[in-house]
Amino acid sequence: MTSDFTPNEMMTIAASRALSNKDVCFVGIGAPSAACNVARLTHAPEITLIYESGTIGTAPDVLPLSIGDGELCETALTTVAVPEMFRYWLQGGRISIGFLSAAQLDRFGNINTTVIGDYRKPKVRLPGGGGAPEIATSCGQIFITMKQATRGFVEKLDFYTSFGHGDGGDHRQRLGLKTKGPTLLITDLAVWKPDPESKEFTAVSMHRGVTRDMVQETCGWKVRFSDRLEETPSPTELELSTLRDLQRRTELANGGKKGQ
Amino acid sequence: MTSDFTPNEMMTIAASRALSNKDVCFVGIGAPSAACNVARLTHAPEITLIYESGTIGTAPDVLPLSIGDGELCETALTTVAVPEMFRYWLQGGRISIGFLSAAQLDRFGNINTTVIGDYRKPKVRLPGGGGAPEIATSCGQIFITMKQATRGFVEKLDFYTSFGHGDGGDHRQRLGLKTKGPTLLITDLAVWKPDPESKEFTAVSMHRGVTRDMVQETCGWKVRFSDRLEETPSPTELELSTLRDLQRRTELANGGKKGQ
Amino acid sequence: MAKFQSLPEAVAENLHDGDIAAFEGFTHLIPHAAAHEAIRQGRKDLTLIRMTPDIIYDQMIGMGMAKKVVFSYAGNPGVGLLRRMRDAIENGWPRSIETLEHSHAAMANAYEAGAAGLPCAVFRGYVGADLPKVNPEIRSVTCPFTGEKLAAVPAHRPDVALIHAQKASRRGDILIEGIIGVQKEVALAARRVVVTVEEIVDDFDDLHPNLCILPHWTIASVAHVPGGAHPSYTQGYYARDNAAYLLWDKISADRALFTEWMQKNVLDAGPEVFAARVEGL
Amino acid sequence: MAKFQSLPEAVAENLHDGDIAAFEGFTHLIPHAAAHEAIRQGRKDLTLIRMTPDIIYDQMIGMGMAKKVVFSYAGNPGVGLLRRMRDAIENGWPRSIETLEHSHAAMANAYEAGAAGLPCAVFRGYVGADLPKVNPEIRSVTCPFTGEKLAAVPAHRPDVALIHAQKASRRGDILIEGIIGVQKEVALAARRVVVTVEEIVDDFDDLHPNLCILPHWTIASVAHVPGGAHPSYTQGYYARDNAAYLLWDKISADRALFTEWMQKNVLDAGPEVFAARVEGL
Repeated sequence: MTSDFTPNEMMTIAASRALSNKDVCFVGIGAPSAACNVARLTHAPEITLIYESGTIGTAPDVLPLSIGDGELCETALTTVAVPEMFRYWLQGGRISIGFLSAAQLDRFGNINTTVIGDYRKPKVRLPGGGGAPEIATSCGQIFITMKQATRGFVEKLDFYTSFGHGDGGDHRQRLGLKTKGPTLLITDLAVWKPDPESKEFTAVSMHRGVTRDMVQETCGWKVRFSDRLEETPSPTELELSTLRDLQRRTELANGGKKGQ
Repeated sequence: MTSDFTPNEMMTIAASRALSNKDVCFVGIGAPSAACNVARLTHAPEITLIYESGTIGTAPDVLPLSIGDGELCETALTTVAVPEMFRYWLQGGRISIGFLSAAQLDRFGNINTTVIGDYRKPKVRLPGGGGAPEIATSCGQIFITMKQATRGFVEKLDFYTSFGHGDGGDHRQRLGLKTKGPTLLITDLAVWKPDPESKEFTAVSMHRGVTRDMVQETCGWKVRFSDRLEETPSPTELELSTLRDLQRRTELANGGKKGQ
Repeated sequence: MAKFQSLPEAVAENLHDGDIAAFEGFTHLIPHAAAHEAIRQGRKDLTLIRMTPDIIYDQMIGMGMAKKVVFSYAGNPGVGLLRRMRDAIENGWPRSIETLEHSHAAMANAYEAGAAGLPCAVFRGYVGADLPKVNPEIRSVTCPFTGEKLAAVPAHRPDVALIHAQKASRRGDILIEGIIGVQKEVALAARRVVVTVEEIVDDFDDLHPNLCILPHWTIASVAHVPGGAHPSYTQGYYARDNAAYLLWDKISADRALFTEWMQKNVLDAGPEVFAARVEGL
Repeated sequence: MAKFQSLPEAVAENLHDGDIAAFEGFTHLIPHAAAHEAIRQGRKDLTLIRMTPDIIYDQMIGMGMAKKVVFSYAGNPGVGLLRRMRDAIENGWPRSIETLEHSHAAMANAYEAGAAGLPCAVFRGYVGADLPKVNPEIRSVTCPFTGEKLAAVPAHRPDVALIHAQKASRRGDILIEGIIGVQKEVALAARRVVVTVEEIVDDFDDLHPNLCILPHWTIASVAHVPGGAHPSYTQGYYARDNAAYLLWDKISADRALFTEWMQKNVLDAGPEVFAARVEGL
């Protein structure tokens, strides 16, 4: 254990721990990419990482800045066309874990990355869903990583970009979905899991130094805490050094010559 | 012109003449393959030959014995998966000419290669359609090569494996088809084209030495002859030597070492 | 997660009586060794899917292993008819078989839909053809934008796919080159995949990024069987044994000759004979 | 039948006012030079299709060329939002644009269906999502075997596709390597295809048989524009200019700065500037 880490580092490392050698992950840019690669470089060397650009089984030495960086293709087992990626690999049910993030998230793991305000007269036009609508329903399970803030953790979404547990309970099953949906939410403050029945996200562990008030103040709905609320194990030296080395290599690669 | 050629050679060479540099041909084994390659080696060096095994732009030095011979792949511009072949290239409308042959053919160019007798209690179970049902409807036009015999040139098919002009007239348009269907029938005795209105095959030229009686005796329906019935120009020295060289190379390749 | 096994182990573990099985390979890479192993193990009541049933299904049907055959072209490519399959259909010898017949386009699309996890394939097909009258699994959907009626067939989802390929890496990743046919699709459509390979190499690190590769976690079993496609061929290793295809036309024409040939060349042989069969090809 | 032309000629001949156009490339091989030429030629009322509108559509929208944008992810990849596209949507500057929004899966399937000559694409998508409520082109078909309701979207059939690739042969065949995205599909879905390439080589005779190649008879025009993907990248030639993507966030944040930058770097430039831009990358 080490005493010196940031909430962001804790979030990334907590996410990496949830991954195993047998997982096939659909990786997004940012925290998911860092988490997956930390897992690959520590306890899960056999994990399969897939980016939606078509790169299967990548092992990037530095974190990509886009989902289609050359590094991903160069280190991949194979690179397929994007229609094949979405048809055979995602829709085909071959991805065990998909990572998603959100502009707005509700207590049931539903996600909005499309628009703030009315769709036709938006206050803020966000990038949109990209791969998320089908990642949310086709992957075996969904992990969400996101920094807590009341702006993002909302009582009600402005737009359902991708479906989590809907209104909770058996809503997924009622829509014919056979995948598990969001099973893990990892923030800069806590680790959350859905209640087995209601599917409402419940804080199951808080990171070191975090209080219940801090979790509640950054969340727009009334937080449920687990009866057996734990402290998230802090990053180990290995986890932290692996993450930091990865980030340093990434910075060096990007600074080393113009723009790469 | 040369005086010494077989009916089969005339059939193949007459078919080759109907092809041009700008054609993209879906080639079958046997006479179509020989015709397409004679065209490529004489007047149409830029013709594109496609075999349903996925080989695009092949230029085989010897005639393949199957549609998936290694020679086709080795000389192709590119080789694609079979689902892509049927989806992007055939169904995508990129083939100008498809070659078909038949066990039974009727006057409207409908084809049976499935069964003689009842489908459920067949007298003879033939190989079936393979690519033909969709070749018949997706290619810009269809050329049919076939030796004449009353057993094959029938009044009524036992089974419609692939659709030609149906009952004739505008039957194709009524089914929503936008392609031309059979536009040419080349036999060992004659060249036939569909009547512009009725779509019934009409003999437009007979090969040298062939009589109307010979054409009628080998055909199970009452033959219509064009008012301007011509003699098919006999093979030129170049055409004949090209075909024979191709066949000699093919025999050598197959005899040269065991089974190749 | 690919296991490296002997072919008898791989087939015993993955192919069971009553399975829906697809032995694929489009002219190229036909898994003859795997089919012969299945014959030796005496599997029965199989539903056999394959675009071109070819010699391997003629043999399996002739040995009475098939309950049903799903196919699109039942010929001996470049030679003629499949005589054992015809004998089963026309005379019920050695048993009657059910057939479900498609076009190539339908079969290719059905594999594609299986790989894509869809319940059915949608394509423009069978217009004016009689097959929809005799195959109840050919139906249609209507395009909700244009109103065009399109053909629909159920996705192929075999219990097991058996294919032959050029190379496996030591991790069990599979490389398929040349005429790749429907190999990727049938593998991704199947619940279990058995692959025989010509060669096992350390890794695929220096390959072009866009080749046809099946990752090890899509494969159940890999068996090293050099020559395992004979008399079909493996691009880069050996050529098609056209003489064997011609010979099959004679062997398969006679029940007694067929039975004798199968005893000698399949039942009394093993996967190791294939390497010798491709010498000089 | 591919014509070799200068980029101004190729764009003038193939891209017209009011066209449905798709400039594609998934992070890799984005046809920046072709987009800049279209901007210089002042095309207008375009319907622009693209999975990730990216800098090129931000520029074209900011220059008032787009009537409608069909897309699935309107972000500056790895950086943030597309500020010119937002300004058009939120404030109608310099003109209001219509948007038709899909998911990536829908867009990829729509290109695939276009290449396959189908009127629509069928896939499992949009379950529980709100997009079908705001996009009337998201409909459904019912599987005639299982009863499952599947999503359907119209096939993309652009009037013209503009893509960038590594190599053309002297015949005009096109080689695309690495992250091939939807390049093949958009080319085969379009009525006309314009390709900019890094290099022209004699032939493709020594290539692996299974690479991503578009035959010359599928291509309308080929233009030799080294560096033509910058600040996107071309695998094997130059790396992605991430600094330029970051810089765009600043340039596009301000209408005046944007206008000035476009004048200097696009309107007053030509395709020949791209080669210098990728030096050292």
